[in-house]
Amino acid sequence: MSDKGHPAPHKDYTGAKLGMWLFLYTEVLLFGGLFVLYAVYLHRYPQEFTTAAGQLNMYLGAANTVVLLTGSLLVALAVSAIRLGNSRLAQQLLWGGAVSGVLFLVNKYIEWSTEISHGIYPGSPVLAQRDQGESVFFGLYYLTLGLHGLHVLIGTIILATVAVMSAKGTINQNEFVVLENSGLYWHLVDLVWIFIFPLYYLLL
Amino acid sequence: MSAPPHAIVSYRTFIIIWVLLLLLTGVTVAVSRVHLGALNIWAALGIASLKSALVIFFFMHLKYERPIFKICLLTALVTLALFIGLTFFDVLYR
Amino acid sequence: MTQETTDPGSRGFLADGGKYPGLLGWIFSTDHKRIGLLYLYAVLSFFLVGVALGLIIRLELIAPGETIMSAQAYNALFTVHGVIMIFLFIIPGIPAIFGNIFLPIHIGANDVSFPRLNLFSWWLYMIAALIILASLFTGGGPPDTGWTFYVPFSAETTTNVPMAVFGVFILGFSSILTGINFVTTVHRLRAPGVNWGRLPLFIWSLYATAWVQILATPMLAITLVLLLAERLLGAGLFDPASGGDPIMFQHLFWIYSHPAVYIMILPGMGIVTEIIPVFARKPVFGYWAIAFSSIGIAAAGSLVWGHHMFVSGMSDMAVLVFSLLTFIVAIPSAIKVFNWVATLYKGSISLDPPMLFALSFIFLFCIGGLTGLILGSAATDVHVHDTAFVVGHFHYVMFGGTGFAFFGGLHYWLPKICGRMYNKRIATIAWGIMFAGFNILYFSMMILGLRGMPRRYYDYLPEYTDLNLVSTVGSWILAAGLLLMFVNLLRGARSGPPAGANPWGGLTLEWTLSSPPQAENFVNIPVVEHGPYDYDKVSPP
Amino acid sequence: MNPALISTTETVDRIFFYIFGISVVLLLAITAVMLWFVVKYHRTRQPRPQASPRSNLWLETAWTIIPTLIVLSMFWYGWQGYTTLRDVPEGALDVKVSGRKWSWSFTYPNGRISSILTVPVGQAIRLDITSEDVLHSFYIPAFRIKRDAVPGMHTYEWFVATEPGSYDAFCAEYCGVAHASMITTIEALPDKEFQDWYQQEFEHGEEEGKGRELLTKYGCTGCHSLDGSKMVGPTLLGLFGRQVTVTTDGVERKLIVDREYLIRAIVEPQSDITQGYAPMMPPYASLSAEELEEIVEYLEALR
Ligand code: HEA
Ligand code: HEA
Ligand code: HEC
Ligand code: CUA
Ligand SMILES: [Cu+2]
Repeated sequence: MSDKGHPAPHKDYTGAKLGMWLFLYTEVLLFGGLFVLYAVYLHRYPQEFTTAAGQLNMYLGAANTVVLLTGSLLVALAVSAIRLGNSRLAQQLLWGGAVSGVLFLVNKYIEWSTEISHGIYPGSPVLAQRDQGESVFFGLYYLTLGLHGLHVLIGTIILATVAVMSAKGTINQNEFVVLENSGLYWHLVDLVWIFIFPLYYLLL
Repeated sequence: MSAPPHAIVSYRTFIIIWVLLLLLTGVTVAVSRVHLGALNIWAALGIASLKSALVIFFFMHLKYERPIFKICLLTALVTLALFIGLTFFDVLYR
Repeated sequence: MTQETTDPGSRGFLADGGKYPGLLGWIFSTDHKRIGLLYLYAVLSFFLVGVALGLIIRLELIAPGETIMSAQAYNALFTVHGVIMIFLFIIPGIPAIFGNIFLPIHIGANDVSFPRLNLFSWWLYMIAALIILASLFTGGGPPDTGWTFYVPFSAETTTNVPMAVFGVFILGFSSILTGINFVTTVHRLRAPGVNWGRLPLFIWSLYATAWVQILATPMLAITLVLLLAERLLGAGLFDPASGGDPIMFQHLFWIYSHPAVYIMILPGMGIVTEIIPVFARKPVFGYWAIAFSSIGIAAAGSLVWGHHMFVSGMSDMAVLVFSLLTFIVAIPSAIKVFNWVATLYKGSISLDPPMLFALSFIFLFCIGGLTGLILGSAATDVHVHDTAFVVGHFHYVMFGGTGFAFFGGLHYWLPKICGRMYNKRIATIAWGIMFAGFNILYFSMMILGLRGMPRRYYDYLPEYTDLNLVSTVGSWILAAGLLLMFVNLLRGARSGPPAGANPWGGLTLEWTLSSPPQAENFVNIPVVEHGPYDYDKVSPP
Repeated sequence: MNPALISTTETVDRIFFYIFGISVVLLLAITAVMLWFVVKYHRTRQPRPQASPRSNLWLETAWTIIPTLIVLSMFWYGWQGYTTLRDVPEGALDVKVSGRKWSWSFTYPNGRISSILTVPVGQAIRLDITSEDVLHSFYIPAFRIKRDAVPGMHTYEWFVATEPGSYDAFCAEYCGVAHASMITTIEALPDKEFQDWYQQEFEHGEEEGKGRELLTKYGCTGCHSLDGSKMVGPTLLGLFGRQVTVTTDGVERKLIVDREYLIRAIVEPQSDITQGYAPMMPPYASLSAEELEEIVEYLEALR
């Protein structure tokens, strides 16, 4: 032990992962709150919700689903790659994952700017004219997707950081729990989207 | 004191899962275009749950983790389900 | 098994700042004991602020009419009092202070699983606390919504609600990180021999609490985000004019905030469960019943939030369900009470100050809990909801319960933390004064509530004058006792006689260490061979 | 008068007695046992503990099951009482209650509007409650009833006054500065007197005109006094022709109150904020032209 007595932080691989999973549960419940509201308001305004959902661009939503699923795949592959000792491949896969995040955000940007240009945003005068249920739908839509977008942004940054760490060798065949945990975070972002997509884009 | 990490998952498994996920995405879109009334939303949720199960068990390696991880996940999901469920005692009967 | 590697007069971890010198060695220390002490200082400071505000509230209520302040000032006062007491004192209180210091020691570990995360959560706590304090002096003035932040009022009042809400939001993360740390630590870092059946019951209660922190706190976070969206973006999700439902805000708020009351009480119950066997010299009665009732309270307690909303306009079906569930939660609490009392049976009881606090905890918590039953019953709650009766109820459980447990913990563990003993006689006197003052203060409020005096009233009808006066006098008595207690503890910590490694004759692992413990708790991770309460098998070190 | 009517007070009080009764017994029993143990097994008398079992399945099962039965009985009894509070008896008089910052107004079936709730003794009253702005809660301690007033929603409660007299009614849900003064009175009159009051209606209103009534209806008197005393808002007495200092778009200016100013102050109060007061008056843009005219006329005459 060091002279000043504090023990070096122990390397507890399972512990680190358990901690990450616990953190993911908090994320699940964070979005959970929004899904509670969604469920309640969908029950109250079924008609208005479908009308409103019909105005979203399903193709962009579907494209983003594919982008995120692919990103998830790349990151999952990266974990296996680093453990097989193929750090170069792992780095490439991680950058690929980060690119998928960027693509997603670009897509989102296009989507939102069209919607906002149509005057659809929380508290907008256009929405005030519409049925109450639609305004609630779009309120939830912007909050949920905004929060999710924020997570994508953070996830992208994390993936890039982890890619750099792998390049430097801080993350390697024996020390990969940081990569694995970052991957877990990225998959969570994907998971949330798996629910958002049908609930917001595919209501009929 | 590092515990032995779980087995390495093969690239092939991941790619198969990914293909399944894409297929299921196609299925949700297709199903949502068929009018089933209230069933639509449940179908969408069912497929989404299936997809997330694939992501959780394979991409996130839950399949290979110790039971405690699975118990914890179950706890979190049941909690969320109860939160929504109990809220509906108000919403449904108001 | 004693590990007194340092000589008795040594200041242990108190003198060992690790990498950094002086103050930096504290605020950048990842030593769980130092972080616990950082929390102690911070939490106690805010507690004193909150307590002072409580005293001013009572002063305003001493007589009807505007006594010492305007209505607006009063509204800000009880809001800030509530926010500080709930979010800055009682929720972080026991877990972040005693949990941080003793959880690793109790399970024979040298630190928590994520020491740096632990430090980070203290920093978050401080930043959030500063934001909350800043909200008092900036923007449109101190928030005036009550700690419950109900919409639509909180969405339209011009006071500085957003900043306070943002502060509370950050506090939520601090609390979540502590929870994650504790669950992981309990699962991963138990020393050899510390199986689940040898876990001190304090740790069981912290473990249950940590789960509630992890699973319920995000709900608070999202609720506050929604409130900010309501105010800053005009999202309209709770605004009836644009299709929202204000009652949904109450659901989301209480989904967190009711479980939060068990975040407050469970660690307090844990401390009491530690103290009683030590001073009765007896194994705790019904170990598993107490352990599982902690889990039971945490689980069932997450499902009763609707009892705050019986008159809110929620459906009658929901009233039925939530009332039933509320009564179910009372059962594990009752089990604990009976087990504590049974532990005393045939013991050898000494009434040292920690024990006095623990025993009075039982009495006060019973009053608080039993009045909770009045509140949980739908018909009676309609009458006393949002009256001084509720104020009485929650001060009994929070101050009489958690507060007294916290003070008991201070008296129990301060000799371990500082290595010095306070004056026990003065501590006993202070306890007596506080106990008397407390009951005068809050029992009067309960009667006022039964007679119909609503809460959050700065002015009241003349018929409520007498008991309000009594109550205010009670607050002065309580204040005197509290002052005496703190002065005594402070003097003891500074200049009391050395306490020795095991002043109370306890069997849990902290008593095997020197007082104060050294920076690295255990030179060799101990191998534990007996349970934490095996007074019938081994004698204390 | 319907003798079969069980009052809400009686119903709820019985449940109070039941729960309190059991609670007091339990509290005393627990405390007594605890004290007895402390005395009997105090270390001076009992230097070392005696052997005793660490758990006892029978005992522990008993003190799990018995409390369960007790609380279930409390729950059931409480729920029964609650259903009484929710089931409005036949033939109740329906009064609409509207809460706004910070006053109550009551609208009777015949259109009469009042700021005091006058009711006949012995007849059930059903209150149909809503709010114009934030949450309030209509609470009558004497009848043990309370229900939140929620904007955009109608809630209800009922009660019956068995004795003539006046009872207090409070606002129990925090609603801002004057929450504590959102108090009104229930006047319970014998049936005949009530009928007199109920019919006399418009005679009384004649000399003051409709303006006075509108001030009650729209809750102006919740914030403004008519007698010169200061409340949350400035008094309306002698307002017309007074010189006031107001802030308009951040600029302070002085002016003499005239018709035009009055109308603006009511319809868009945010535009000029009177010195010394907070900008909390809600805009009354939905007033009809006649109503506005009535109010302004009334204010002009109020000196
Ligand atoms: C430490 C915090 C704490 C704790 C532990 C509790 C514990 C309980 N509380 Fe309390 N409560 C609060 C803090 C707490 N509460 C706060 C802060 C508020 C107000 C919030 C606000 O509006 O600002 C509140 C409000 C509140 C309400 C809403 C009142 C209203 O606004 O209308 C209700 C209603 O059911 C309630 C019920 C209960 C119950 C049934 C318990 C139970 O857990 C109690 C269980 C304990 C016992 C039952 C006693 C011990 C057992 C025995 C003596 C054995 C014998 C017992 C039996 C046979 C049953 N509480
Ligand atoms: C843990 C929680 C906690 C604690 C400990 C307290 C402590 C006190 N509270 Fe608290 N209170 C709340 C939590 C708490 N409160 C909450 C959540 C609310 C609801 C807010 C809302 O409605 O939104 C509330 C509301 C509330 C009200 C109701 C306001 C209203 O509805 O109108 C009142 C009224 O009397 C009150 C009074 C007091 C008093 C007199 C104390 C006292 O205990 C204080 C007594 C002690 C002292 C005064 C000690 C003074 C000593 C010193 C200053 C010592 C100096 C020391 C050294 C130098 C070392 N509180
Ligand atoms: C929520 C409380 C509230 C209610 C209800 C309310 N007012 Fe006001 N009113 C105020 C306050 C506060 C002010 C002073 C600040 C301002 O000018 O906005 C004010 C100002 C005024 C003024 C200007 C007085 C001056 O000195 O310049 C008039 C006129 C007025 N109110 C009339 C009314 C009328 C008529 C109604 C009912 C239709 C009404 N108010 C309802 C709070 C209220
Ligand atoms: Cu209206 Cu309080
Ligand atoms: Cu509660």
